[in-house]
Amino acid sequence: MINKIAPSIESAVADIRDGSTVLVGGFGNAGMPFALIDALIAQGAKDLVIVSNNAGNADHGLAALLKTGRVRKVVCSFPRQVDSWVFDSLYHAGKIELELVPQGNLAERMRAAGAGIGAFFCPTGVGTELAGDRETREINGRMYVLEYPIRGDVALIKAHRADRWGNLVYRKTARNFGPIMAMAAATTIVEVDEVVELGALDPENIVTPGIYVQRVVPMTA
Amino acid sequence: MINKIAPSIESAVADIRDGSTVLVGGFGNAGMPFALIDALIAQGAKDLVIVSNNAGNADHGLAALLKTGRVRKVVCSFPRQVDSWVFDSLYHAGKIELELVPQGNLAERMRAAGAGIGAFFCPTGVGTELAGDRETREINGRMYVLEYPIRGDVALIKAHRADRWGNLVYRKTARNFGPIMAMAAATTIVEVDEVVELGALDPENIVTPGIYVQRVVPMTA
Amino acid sequence: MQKRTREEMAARVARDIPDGSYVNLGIGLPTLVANFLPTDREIVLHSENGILGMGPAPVRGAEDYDLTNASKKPVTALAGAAFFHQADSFAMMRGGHLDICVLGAFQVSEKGDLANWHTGAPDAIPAVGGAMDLAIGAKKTFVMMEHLTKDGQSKLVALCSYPLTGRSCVARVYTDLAVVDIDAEGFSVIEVIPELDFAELVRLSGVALRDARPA
Amino acid sequence: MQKRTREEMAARVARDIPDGSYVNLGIGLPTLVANFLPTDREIVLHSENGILGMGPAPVRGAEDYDLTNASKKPVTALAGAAFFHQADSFAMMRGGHLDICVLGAFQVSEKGDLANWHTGAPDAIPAVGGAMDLAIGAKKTFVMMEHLTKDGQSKLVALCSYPLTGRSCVARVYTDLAVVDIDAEGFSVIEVIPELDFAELVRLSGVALRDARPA
Repeated sequence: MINKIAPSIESAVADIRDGSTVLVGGFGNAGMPFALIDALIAQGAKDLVIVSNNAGNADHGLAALLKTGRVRKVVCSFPRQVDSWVFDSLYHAGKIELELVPQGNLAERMRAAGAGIGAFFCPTGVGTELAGDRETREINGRMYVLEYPIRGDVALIKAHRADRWGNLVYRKTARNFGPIMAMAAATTIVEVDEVVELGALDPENIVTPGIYVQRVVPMTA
Repeated sequence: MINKIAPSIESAVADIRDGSTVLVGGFGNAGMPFALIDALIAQGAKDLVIVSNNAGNADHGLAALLKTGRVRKVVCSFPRQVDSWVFDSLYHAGKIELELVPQGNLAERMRAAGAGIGAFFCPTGVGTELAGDRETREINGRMYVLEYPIRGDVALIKAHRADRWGNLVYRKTARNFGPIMAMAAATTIVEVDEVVELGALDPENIVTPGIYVQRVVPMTA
Repeated sequence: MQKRTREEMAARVARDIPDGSYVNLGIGLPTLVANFLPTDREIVLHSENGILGMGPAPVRGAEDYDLTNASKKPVTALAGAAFFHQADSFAMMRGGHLDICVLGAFQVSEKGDLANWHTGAPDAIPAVGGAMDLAIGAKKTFVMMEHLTKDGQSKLVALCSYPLTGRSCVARVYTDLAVVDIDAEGFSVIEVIPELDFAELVRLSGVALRDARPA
Repeated sequence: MQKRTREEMAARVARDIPDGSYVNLGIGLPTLVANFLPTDREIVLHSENGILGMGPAPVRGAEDYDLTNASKKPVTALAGAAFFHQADSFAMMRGGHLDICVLGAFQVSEKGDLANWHTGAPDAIPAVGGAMDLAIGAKKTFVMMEHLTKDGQSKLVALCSYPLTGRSCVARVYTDLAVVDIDAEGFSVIEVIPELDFAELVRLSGVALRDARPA
């Protein structure tokens, strides 16, 4: 029988290893898996590479993880925010590495990892410093930059409802990076508002099929 | 006001020009836009390139269009079926060109067209004759073939329900190529079982947002 | 000389957005445009964090922090709205499906190059978000910005000195002094505010401008 | 010598599919495997036309032609099923998310090359469908085929003479005579049917085979 509901949040994150690349869902706080991040902080893995759209807000969630000093590098599109003081001070102190990636490239590169694409010619960033020294090519009169997949060892994401097969639906714009991070990571761990019976989610409306999900942690437990 | 509901099926297909590349939805008969194909036959455009998973079944739908002799070329993954006699005889008579594309490449190449990707390194078909003389590259120890987008001038697809903004939901596996063909075509024309009020489709469950749809033809009219 | 206010600039941009358009309004100044969209037009707003058919801010007390815009502020969803994930959202932008995006800018060059993401200051933390995707993705990219910096430098330039967001991507610039189209031959002024004559606009701008105002 | 029937082959394959696996059963012979999946295991079937959690054929009269499998035959959806479009469906396959796919074959080479889509006959209409995507996409690709062609040629070969479907992609072959693993050193036999001795299997196969049967 397939039962992806984790016995506890501690067990769900227990095997995350030092040096892992961890994809963390959310656009700001919407879709941020706060409980899983807290569990990762308690678990203690270090030397992490975090891939997320932002680099933490205020002192909770991703910001709290950064504050532990266990994050070596952040790959994100928009670190600088009014309340990103934790990241800002680590960055200015030279204590964290930043790889800045345009938001659409971040999304498409994770989708590519999930879909088995080896690399793709991308229209975004051509002629900008974020294209770095990457290969470029003109195709049909337009310039493109070659971009590579971003894979995660682990994805920590938040969804609204799940069943025991790991099928997921999200809530409004909190969906954001969840579905593509689930595709891109070897192990996807999801915190959900609610677990429902198998069959309760309409097969027409499932956003992330369970094949992409390894562990589900209900917040109602 | 946005109202994509076409006044008639004839008007919906009226501007399809000779020589167009037409993406036609469906996997066999599931998702096949029979009414739109009949309207295209009546409209008379010729010298067409058809992109579809199959090359027509029995004597109706895509097979009926092929029978008119107005299709110059078929781009598909699986032409040969027990009831594909129309295509078979045109092919053996040298009256139609075939470009055979693995099904996943067909899907991903249309998705790439819709998503602005210039080309992508694809794992499927490496070392086979369907890779032809395309560029190959080893990335992280794996070989890939470079594949290019497939764009349509027009897509003819079938969905289950639509609203006047062109938002679409599909029915079961009849969804198949609809959503990606809608992304890949300059003009997407959809036949639907039913038109519902704006707001009647749950925003969480819309599969094809209206931005990809130009004209909706209700079958209930 | 009465420069256009931010609201007047927003209203001027809004006037040029046709009925039925799919539009992304960038963070900052362009957000104001939403307040001035003509009520007799149905315009579908896209927000890159995953919604088409974005509505105005909710009434106080009705905020839902799972329904936010690109600035992470609560919004609403109109009838006809759709939610989608980030790869789908950026496919819409990068695939050329949006009719118009409106962006703020530090500088716009006569080739249509846009600089709006980074001042290049060595101690500044860079942040790009969806700016580079938006700049090159929409069918038309409009820029909305003050014509001059606080110390009087023109933001219309021959060549951007700030790091680029996108190359040859800006179609039109709306400033507090003028409306300027960009084509293969460079800047072409289609509108100047009253009380400002064309020669003075050229002097303030410090770049070559063609006078393309309707007679 | 009593060769394995098609049903016995299907049952043998089914035995090797673990509880909780995501599996695609190719058209033709592999379809039979579904009938022999152990009832105490929960195995999620993928069909490339856009469903995970595919169930058996519906009872007569309950056919829904919007719910079909890759062979375009009506099927059902289990509780827990999900529908998706073609790019999403093939992302699952090509992205390495399926645990196992089972395919038919014309030939399999000792390097694990697979030929199953085209005989190469000049008048044949070629058709490939999802075969090339499946062959290279799953974590493990199993082949299920008769060991010999109708005229007694071995389908295990040193080098495929038919056009390839995928290179170095087959992990294991189930035939009516044996079960054969493929690794860097070639074919390695892990099971032979009763009444057939290993030397005779080698003779029939006409290729190098290692005997890797448990003692």
